[in-house]
Amino acid sequence: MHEHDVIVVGAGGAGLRAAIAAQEEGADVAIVSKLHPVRSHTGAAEGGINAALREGDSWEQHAYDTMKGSDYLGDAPAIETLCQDSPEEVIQLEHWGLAFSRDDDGRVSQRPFGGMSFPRTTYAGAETGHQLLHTMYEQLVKRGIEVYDEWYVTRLAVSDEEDPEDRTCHGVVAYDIKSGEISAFHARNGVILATGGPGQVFDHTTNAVANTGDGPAMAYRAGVPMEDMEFIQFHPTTLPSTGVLITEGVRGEGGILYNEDGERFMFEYGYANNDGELASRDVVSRAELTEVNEGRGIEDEYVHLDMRHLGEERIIDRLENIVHLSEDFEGVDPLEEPMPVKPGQHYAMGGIETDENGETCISGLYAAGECACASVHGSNRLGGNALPELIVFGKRAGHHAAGRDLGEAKIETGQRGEWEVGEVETPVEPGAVSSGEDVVADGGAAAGSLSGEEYVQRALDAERERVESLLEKDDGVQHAEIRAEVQQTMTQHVNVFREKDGLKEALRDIRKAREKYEDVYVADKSRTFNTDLIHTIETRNILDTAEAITLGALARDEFRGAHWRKEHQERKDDKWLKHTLLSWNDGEPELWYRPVVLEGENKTYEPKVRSY
Amino acid sequence: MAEHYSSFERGGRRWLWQRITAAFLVVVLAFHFFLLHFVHHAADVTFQMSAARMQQWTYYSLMVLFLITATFHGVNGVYNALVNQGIEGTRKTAVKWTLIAASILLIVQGIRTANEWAGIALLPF
Amino acid sequence: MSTQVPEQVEDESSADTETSAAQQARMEKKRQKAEERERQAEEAESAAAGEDTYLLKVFRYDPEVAGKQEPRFDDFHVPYHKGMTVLDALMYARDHYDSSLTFRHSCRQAICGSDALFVNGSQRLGCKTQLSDLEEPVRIEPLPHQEVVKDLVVDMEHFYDQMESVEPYFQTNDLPDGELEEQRQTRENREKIKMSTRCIWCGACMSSCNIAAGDNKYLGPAAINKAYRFTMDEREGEDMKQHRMEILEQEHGVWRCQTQFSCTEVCPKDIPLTEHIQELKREAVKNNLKFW
Amino acid sequence: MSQSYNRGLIEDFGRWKEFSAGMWAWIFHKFTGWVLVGYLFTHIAVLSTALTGQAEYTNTIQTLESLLVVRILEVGLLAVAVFHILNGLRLLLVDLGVGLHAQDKSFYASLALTGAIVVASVPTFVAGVF
Ligand SMILES: Cc1cc2nc3c(=O)[nH]c(=O)nc-3n(C[C@H](O)[C@H](O)[C@H](O)COP(=O)(O)OP(=O)(O)OC[C@H]3O[C@@H](n4cnc5c(N)ncnc54)[C@H](O)[C@@H]3O)c2cc1C
Ligand code: HEM
Ligand code: SF4
Ligand code: F3S
Ligand code: FES
Repeated sequence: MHEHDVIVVGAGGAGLRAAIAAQEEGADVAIVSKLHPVRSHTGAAEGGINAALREGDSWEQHAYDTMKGSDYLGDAPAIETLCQDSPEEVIQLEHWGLAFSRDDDGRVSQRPFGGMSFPRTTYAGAETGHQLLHTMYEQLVKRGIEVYDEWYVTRLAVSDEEDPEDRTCHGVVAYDIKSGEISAFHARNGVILATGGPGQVFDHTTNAVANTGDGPAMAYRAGVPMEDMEFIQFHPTTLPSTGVLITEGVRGEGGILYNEDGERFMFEYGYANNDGELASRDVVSRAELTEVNEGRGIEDEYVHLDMRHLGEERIIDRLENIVHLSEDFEGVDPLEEPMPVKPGQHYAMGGIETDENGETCISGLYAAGECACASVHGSNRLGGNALPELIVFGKRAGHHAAGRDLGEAKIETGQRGEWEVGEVETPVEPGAVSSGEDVVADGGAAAGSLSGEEYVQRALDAERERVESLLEKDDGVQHAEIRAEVQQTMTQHVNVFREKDGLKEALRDIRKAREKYEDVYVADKSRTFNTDLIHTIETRNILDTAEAITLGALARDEFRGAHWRKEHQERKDDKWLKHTLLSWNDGEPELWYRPVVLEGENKTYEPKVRSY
Repeated sequence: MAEHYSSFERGGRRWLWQRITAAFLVVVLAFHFFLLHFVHHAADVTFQMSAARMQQWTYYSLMVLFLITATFHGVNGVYNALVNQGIEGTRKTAVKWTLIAASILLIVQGIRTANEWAGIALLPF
Repeated sequence: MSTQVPEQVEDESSADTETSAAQQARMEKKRQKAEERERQAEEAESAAAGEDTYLLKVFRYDPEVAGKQEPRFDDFHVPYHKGMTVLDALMYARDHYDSSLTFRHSCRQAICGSDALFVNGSQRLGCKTQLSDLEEPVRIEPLPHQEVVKDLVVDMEHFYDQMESVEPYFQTNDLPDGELEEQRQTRENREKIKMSTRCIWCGACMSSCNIAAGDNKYLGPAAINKAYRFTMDEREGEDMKQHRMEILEQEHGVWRCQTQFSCTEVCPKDIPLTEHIQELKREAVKNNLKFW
Repeated sequence: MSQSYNRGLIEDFGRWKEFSAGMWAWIFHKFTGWVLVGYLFTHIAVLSTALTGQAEYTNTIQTLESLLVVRILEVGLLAVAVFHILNGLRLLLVDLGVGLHAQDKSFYASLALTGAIVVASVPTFVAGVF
């Protein structure tokens, strides 16, 4: 059994920052990650990182913009923490050597970004995330922090009290991908989940193949609620075959969207008054899908983004990397032909419920980064706000887990404080198909009475059994089939457009997929680098995450931020200024709500119409 | 972690000398080839002609320098190539000293020959 | 824009009903076309070597599986679609024909650096290589010069060790005093190190370099480039630069490079590796001249 | 535990068809360099016959020069030397950071030029041996 004070699961921006912080605080920390740190998807972020650094800007303004962008579903304490801490964190990154783009006076450059009232997006060319990830990994090397890379965390070792709020997390169980060995990691102080986004729930996403929602699913099954899962951001211009993102910059420079008939549909069909291609992400995404659904898409799949009229010179000057992206990933030379684009899943606003210190309702269990939901993004994330979230909350979680006192959190977690029971009518039973397997505890008299190591050992035994049984089976269904079915139904019904019947259909499909999963088997029996096994376990996490997203989407009968409902075309502040939460409840998902915290440090945010 | 293979010997000096000798050799080798294959045909070479050239001190010193640089350049090149191939430890030391010995022999032998032509009896062997 | 624009939504739904007749005819046509396409796809799949499939020859090895202990090549016929990359093809083969086919991949957009492979004789990222640019059959092997763990997965430990041996982290003694004050860096200097910061640790360059293959101690192009990134960063200061040069000047540092250029040719991020290495050699010579 | 498979070097050199320009240049330069060192040693050995006596020297040289093989070998030597010189110049430029982007072209140019020079000088070299 490996033993450390703090175990960080995941080595993206959030995980790395958390580990550094925990070490700063004197803890013996280790990172366990299924990918080598520099392979994490944080590297894909291009745009930049928001922080109020300059004269004329202030954290208050940043907080105001973020709250407005969230469509008043973000929690003020979390948003204010983000905006107060990000300047210091961005400067810290600079001091660690991050190669930010520079102004003439040698200071870091900042540029304007959608939804921001001040140009406060600090960036490093079109590769901010890459630079951030590598800079932080360099600091890890410098500090000699231990990394178990290519170790896949499969289960949390959590005690088994009746109420999740009474439970404690003692460690994790992980599978060494290279050797096939299953080991336990005992965490004396705490476990921090930083597993990133769940993009693979959809079949078309800008997220990496490794982004399978492992963290939220594991925490969910251990008793932590998933929060606001229905809020998924879609990006309107991604390449159809890979999901590679084509920046808004193309439309900003004057790129035009055409349908199959060569119509400039943004205007012809009046999708966005006079904004045309420059309308916001969600509006353009919906317009594109409407075109496709009404038969005006190309190959029934995508539309064209044309920039040829800008002229080669201007394109090469301003958008050169787009030319390469399109050629390399889609085989289309945008100087010769229009680029095919369609909306793709991009970011999950929801996730593991945490407070502004990164702690969940289970003591000793933390989450930070895209997998977490301290609720800074509410129903819609503004560009450039995810990267600061990683470092601000990663750091706080790291400090807190290592024992620093960050003061009482203002945000409640778990079923404590103010909350209400929710209800949603589902066509099929959601949750576990067979009871038993997914239950955290045996319950009974022994509840909560084992030592930390014993809980970890128990989780280890359970995991060994699960893996053995997966490998023993000789036939049945393969994960690829189940995964594809879930991804397709999600993309069809829980995408940009959501309507009641479709969402129900998705729940039915997910249920069917869950039943199939009972029969899943792993064809590859090798212990060495068995990705077949890993993907099979991931698929289970995809199922739980997909279901949570769909349940939230079905429950929320309003149109807020990224969540569009056909039958409900307005934001309903009187009813819905609250977070959707789902508790696994040992296999029987329970829906409940908690009011949004709009009281900030010095002021209360009043919901306004979100218009730019 | 941050540990790197250290070495007492830095390659930079030999690297630079390899380039300097190369630059020198370009000129001299071209001259040498030209002189002995095009101006005079190798087939017509006789002791007297060689001797006549060697008796000019400029030619003599150029040739000695040519010999030394070429030997350094060639032998150092061979050594580098072997190190690149990954020889290490005792084998590397052995190769190094063998090469050095061979070079000295070659240079001594070369100078003796040149002296013979030039009629110099400087060296006592 | 606003998220709540009722009029516009009405537009959308009215468009829905108004054009329904034409719409339906159109959708019908689409459906037919789609069916046609589907049929074609199926045909393509069954006709193993049909025109629209690509033949992949993939290296297979598994130390534990009886039939794979002796390395072999497996053939996969993968239906082609426009824009398909080598990685897409591998994923297709894995998901449809053999789930034990093993390779690393994650981002699908040339940023995670996990899928450097040896494709038709050169080191490339699977996700950044269009099938249509390759000759058939497409031969896919694990990176040369590295030990194979399984199928296309190689052991990257040595590469990581080399990368981490050059003190790959920013070090400086004089940070600005003010808490919220950044260090200054000129645009020119940032421009100078820009390309070197783009490395994604894919290992393609190391694998392509003959010298690195023969001399396990050679730092290799990627690690040297990493060191270049810091050596040339003016924010670190002169003392640090000296220190970095010492690391680079060791026998197995920059001097081992024989300017073969393979590294530069294969680098998927277009980093001018040879140029950086050569610049460091000259820098080292300049440095040493002082002591002569 | 997992083990791994080491493919060794043989497989690498079996891939010669896939070598790039820079690699060929390196191989040729290495080869020509070694030939030149080899020649340097033999050359001095031959010349040292002068130490035994004038006649021996003249005699050795002229006998050698009357053999066709030696003449052909000399052409070979010229080719080797010329290529080594030209590519050596290319390498010197590369070391100075000049024209890195045309490194493959300059390699092909060295090859072509070597060929041309060698062909042009064949008459001079074989003159008189027939
Ligand atoms: C194309 C793209 C562009 C973006 N651009 C921007 C931008 O410009 N500005 C901005 O602010 N945001 C941007 N974002 C969003 C932002 O990049 C992400 O939200 C953020 O990087 C997520 O970081 P993370 O640390 O939470 O997770 P990741 O970087 O995804 O890291 C997850 C880590 O968890 C590990 N892991 C996962 N599951 C397990 C498991 N079961 N066991 C062990 N380890 C596990 C993985 O190995 C990985 O190391 C962008 C996102 C995308 C996809
Ligand atoms: C005439 C002009 C010459 C030039 C311009 C020249 C240039 C060079 C250069 C630049 C190198 C270094 C290659 C590297 O380190 O990457 C080299 C290597 C070498 N040279 Fe020369 N050289 C010349 C003549 C000679 C001669 C006359 C000899 C024979 C004695 C010779 C033998 C070698 C050898 C053996 C190597 C090492 C090859 C290897 O890497 O294995 N060179 N030459
Ligand atoms: S330098 Fe280029 S080829 Fe080498 S590891 Fe970095 S990105 Fe890959
Ligand atoms: S291939 Fe190797 S020899 Fe030098 S130029 Fe690149 S490191
Ligand atoms: S999959 Fe990430 S680099 Fe290719």
